[in-house]
Amino acid sequence: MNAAQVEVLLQTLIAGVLLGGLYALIGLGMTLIMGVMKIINLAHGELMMVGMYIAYWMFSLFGIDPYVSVFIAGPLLFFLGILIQKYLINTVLRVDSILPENQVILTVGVGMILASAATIAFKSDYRSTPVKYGTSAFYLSDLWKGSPIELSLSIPWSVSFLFALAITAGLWFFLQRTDTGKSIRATAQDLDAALLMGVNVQRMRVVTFGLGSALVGAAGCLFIPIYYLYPALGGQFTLIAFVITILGGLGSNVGAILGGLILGLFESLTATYVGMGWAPVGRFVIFIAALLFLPGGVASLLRRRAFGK
Amino acid sequence: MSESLLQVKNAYKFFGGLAAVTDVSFEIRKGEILALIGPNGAGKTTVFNVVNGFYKPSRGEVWFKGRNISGLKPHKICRMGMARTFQVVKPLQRMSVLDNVVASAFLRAESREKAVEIAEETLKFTGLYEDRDVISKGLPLGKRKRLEIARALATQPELLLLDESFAGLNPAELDESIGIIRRIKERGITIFIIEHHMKVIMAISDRIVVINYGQKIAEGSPEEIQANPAVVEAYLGEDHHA
Amino acid sequence: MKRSASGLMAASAFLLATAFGHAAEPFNLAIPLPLTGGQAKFGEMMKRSYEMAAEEINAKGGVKGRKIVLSFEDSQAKPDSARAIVEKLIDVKKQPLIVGEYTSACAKAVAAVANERKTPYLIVASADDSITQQNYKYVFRQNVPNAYYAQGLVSFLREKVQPKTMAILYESSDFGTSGAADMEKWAGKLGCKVLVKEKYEKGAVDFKPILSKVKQAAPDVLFMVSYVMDASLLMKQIKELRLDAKLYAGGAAGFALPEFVDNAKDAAEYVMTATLWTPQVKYKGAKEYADKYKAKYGDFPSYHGASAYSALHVVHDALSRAKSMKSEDITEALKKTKLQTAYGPVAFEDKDGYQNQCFSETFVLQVQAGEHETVWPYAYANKKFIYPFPRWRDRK
Amino acid sequence: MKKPLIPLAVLAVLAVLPFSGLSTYMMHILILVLMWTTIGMSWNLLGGYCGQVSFGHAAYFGVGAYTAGLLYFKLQASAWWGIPLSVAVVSVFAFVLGYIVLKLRGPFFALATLASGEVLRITTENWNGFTNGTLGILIQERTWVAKTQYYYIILAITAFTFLLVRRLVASKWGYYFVAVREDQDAAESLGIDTTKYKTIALVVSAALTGICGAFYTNYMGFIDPHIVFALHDISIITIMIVMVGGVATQWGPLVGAGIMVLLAEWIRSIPGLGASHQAFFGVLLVLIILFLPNGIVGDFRKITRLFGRARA
Repeated sequence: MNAAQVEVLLQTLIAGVLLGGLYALIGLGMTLIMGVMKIINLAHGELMMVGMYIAYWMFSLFGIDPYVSVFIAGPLLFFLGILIQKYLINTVLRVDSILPENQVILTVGVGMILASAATIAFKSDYRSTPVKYGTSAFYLSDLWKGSPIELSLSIPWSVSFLFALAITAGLWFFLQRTDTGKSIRATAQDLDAALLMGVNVQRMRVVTFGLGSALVGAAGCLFIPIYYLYPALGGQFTLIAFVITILGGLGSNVGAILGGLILGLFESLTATYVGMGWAPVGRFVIFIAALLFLPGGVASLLRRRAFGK
Repeated sequence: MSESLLQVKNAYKFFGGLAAVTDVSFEIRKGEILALIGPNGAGKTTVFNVVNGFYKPSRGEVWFKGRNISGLKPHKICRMGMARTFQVVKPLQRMSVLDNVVASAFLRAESREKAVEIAEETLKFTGLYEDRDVISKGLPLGKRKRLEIARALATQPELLLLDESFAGLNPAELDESIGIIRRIKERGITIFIIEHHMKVIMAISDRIVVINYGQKIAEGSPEEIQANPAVVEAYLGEDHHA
Repeated sequence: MKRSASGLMAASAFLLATAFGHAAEPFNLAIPLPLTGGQAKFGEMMKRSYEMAAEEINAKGGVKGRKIVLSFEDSQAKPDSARAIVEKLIDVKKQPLIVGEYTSACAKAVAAVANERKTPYLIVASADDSITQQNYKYVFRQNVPNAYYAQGLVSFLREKVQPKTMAILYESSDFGTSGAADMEKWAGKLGCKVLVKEKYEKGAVDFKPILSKVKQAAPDVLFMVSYVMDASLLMKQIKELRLDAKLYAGGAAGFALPEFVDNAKDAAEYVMTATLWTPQVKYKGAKEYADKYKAKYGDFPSYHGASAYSALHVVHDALSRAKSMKSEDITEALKKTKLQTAYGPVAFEDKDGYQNQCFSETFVLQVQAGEHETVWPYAYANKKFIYPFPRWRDRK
Repeated sequence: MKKPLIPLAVLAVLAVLPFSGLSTYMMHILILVLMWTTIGMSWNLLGGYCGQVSFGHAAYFGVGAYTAGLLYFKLQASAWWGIPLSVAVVSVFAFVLGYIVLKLRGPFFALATLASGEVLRITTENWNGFTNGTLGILIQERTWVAKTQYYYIILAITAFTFLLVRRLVASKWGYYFVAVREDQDAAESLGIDTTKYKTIALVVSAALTGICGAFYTNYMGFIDPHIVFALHDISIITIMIVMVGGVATQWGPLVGAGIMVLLAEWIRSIPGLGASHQAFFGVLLVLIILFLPNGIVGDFRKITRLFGRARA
């Protein structure tokens, strides 16, 4: 391996890790919702789009940095999620129907409404927040003049990555240490037991959906400095979120982080060494492989090891 | 002593690293009613699942009609002549009572007509014929439990596994169900039953196997079991914890 | 003074037309377009342009005294919806000609129906080469086919850059695939070696892995066929990686839209792109159209809009010359079109295996100081091209 | 086999429709309705009766469509041969895929099927040498200009599917499918080989969907990976058709397809609605699911009751 090849490999790994961190945050909301409620939310990407629009308008109208908007979009999406869960999804879950999946179609409908509401309100223009630091990066050659290779580390990507880690840590703390968090975990693990323990399951579901929405809204804010925005953008991120959820293990936020990182690295390595056109194939192949061979996701591996001790 | 229909030989079942069933052995003889009892969480249903093929034993073997069936799928075992009911009743909710039983009668029927015939006969036998057109979701618990038995019977088994078919029944229903079990036995069908209801157990079973913490602690006739100190201890222990 | 005079004339023409009463029954023209979904951006731009053209035509008295009344049908970029719309227009609305659509997939569906039903169909901005290679008698295309998009760019490469090596990145769509294939052929003719040729799924988040591979290959030219936001992401990440090539070139589409510069900002500087039309091009009416559009909607339109705008003028011209409002006569009139439009001279030829295809000049734009400037061919250039340009680390 | 009169009557009405002077536009819409009805009915067999909710029927539709397309493109044969051939190709394909995904249950099965559709789309896009990649396949000349022939072909396919599903559902297989849907463990312990019957349901369902794909190629004359392997426009629309019409009902898919195609087309062409027709349609969808969770046919009693009350 010569220096140039090392450079390509290292740069690919850096890209994979950063991408993985962002993917993880998208997956985090999904894994929470799927873990607690066992429902498939196909409006996930659309919720992210709403979060991105909030960040976009905050930036364009008031010059508020998208990273600050995390604290604006998060709460707003929380309330949107609560409304959706309380007045739509719960209503459908309550009725007895042959297939429980009509709930999924409901979320498709919600997604359609959100996307076309955005089209009506904001036109289908492509938008982005041209922040000053948009393309700034640290360069290895700036730090070490004689470096034989050149590596770059994007500043907004790194900041988004750190934010993603911080949000995950916050969520972990919330789920482990607070009463509401514990109730949510109980609901996720065993619905009947949670009911017996006197957990208000209905309320936990509403809170969970709100929380999941807030997380993906926050992910939207972290994405917009490095990506872009238009009304129909949701779909592809919903799919990515699924992959991460399954890869990481339903309901596990550590799993979501690992799942995101694995996916990010996998996609980057495929792009460099196989071909970028094949990266999405790889994405779904590991998805199906995880479903089949690792039903509990990466999280189950962790748990097994913990058990072994 | 009549010949043996089913043998469980040193069966183990592990989940993760935990043993749910440890070194359990017993046999069921043709024509008898064998009861499996034990405190909550003792591993009774796991034993059932090992016997009927939902779980492959981690170690040990299960023999049915002279053949090693460990690792066979439940539907194959059922075809060999073993049927079961579930503790949590699982009727085909949105089907009528008759259709429920027809679905399982198809196992031994070539045509639909034959299946319906078997099903109707079974419904009469279990006293559900009047309710044949009711959607099973709407049945009261007692009848749903009986529907479970009817479905299992319609597969024309030699060995019938009943998982708590008496739980939650009122006294009248209880008597009716005991009657049905006796009549099943009269038909020459061997019965393996999990039950909590001591009165029922003592009334109907020929022999009893007791397990606790996944291990067999006693085996014998109802009288022997009642007198066994280990059994009393196990049940008392449960009371203490409850 | 002049403006008000022409306005007066237009108004009187309109009055005349209405005064002679019965002729004023409007000419209804419904246009299929993607107005929702991922392609809606282009549908919208074209819709606005059609509307602007209709306004002008009506102000001058419409078609044979009849006002053109436009309506738009959303095909959602779905071929079966596009077909449904066109079946309706032909069969129910008895519309004698079809204009519109954007994606090649939809244009193919519409073209097949139109030709079967002997109804002329004017394609405005669908690039796939094969559409006008089917011996369709009734299908006309105003934009050049994909194979010609980069003609102007190739002549620039030949005369000014003479690259030895090239890398090609393209999106996985029919447009991207055939654009990349055509450029590969051109590169062979230029004696230029293609070191990397890779496609990507539209909407990708991270191009850095593939870009670092390109960086390692160090090609003279990096040619990219992308939609607008992929284009700006690509350039942003190229800047971030300090991937230095002698030339960054886009194959029309995304790179030619003003949004590309708006979003990529300084990373877009010096990037060149092929295009079918530019706001500065010295065609009569081009600047007026571009300025009017910008005044109304805030940004310059790309060639998609200009083509749509001019297409309606072509339709107007053909309808005015047609012996009747019957499809056959309109087809005949379209076939004889010789019109100077804001999009350039329009005439439909049978040439090089294409039928009813309009061949026009293509251009090269370069982003200079945050604006798209026409730099090639010389005859149309409004700014001199900047080449070579500074490496990333030497830029501010 | 009760009341075979109704299906015959419906068939008769559908058969004479082309003689009622319908515009080719309406014929096109009707052809789409019938095609979607067929896809819906075949999905219903797997999803509605057998309870395996597939989010990837685009995979089978696309493989069918490409079977026909590649026959024409690679072998210069008539794409119509794709209809019989797609049955074989799609069956084999579904059998293999089923082996992989049918081990999964509930949402996991749903997600695996969803992914399988996407994998096929991207593979088709990338496999240029075989599939012509993103350029798709264009059939130069469609067999007929008029709609009538296409209409009767798809009507025959629909009638065949209707009959087949009806027969299957009333047979032992039908009982077994429903048993699997209601409880796989119970079904297994009653002697039902659940894997086998799930595979049967999947293969039959996939093959019927594949026929529709082959028909689509012939009828539309152009396919590309984005169109025939579309997640939203094929897989999800299929589910919506059945859910809106009525899961596990005979007539649900027809009613659902009628609504999803006709009503969507009607809403889309309301003048002045512009781009908001999608929002409008989304709201409608949400309302149907909220108030008629078992679909229009499934909750028909509820509808009549509502209207009855209004009258009283």
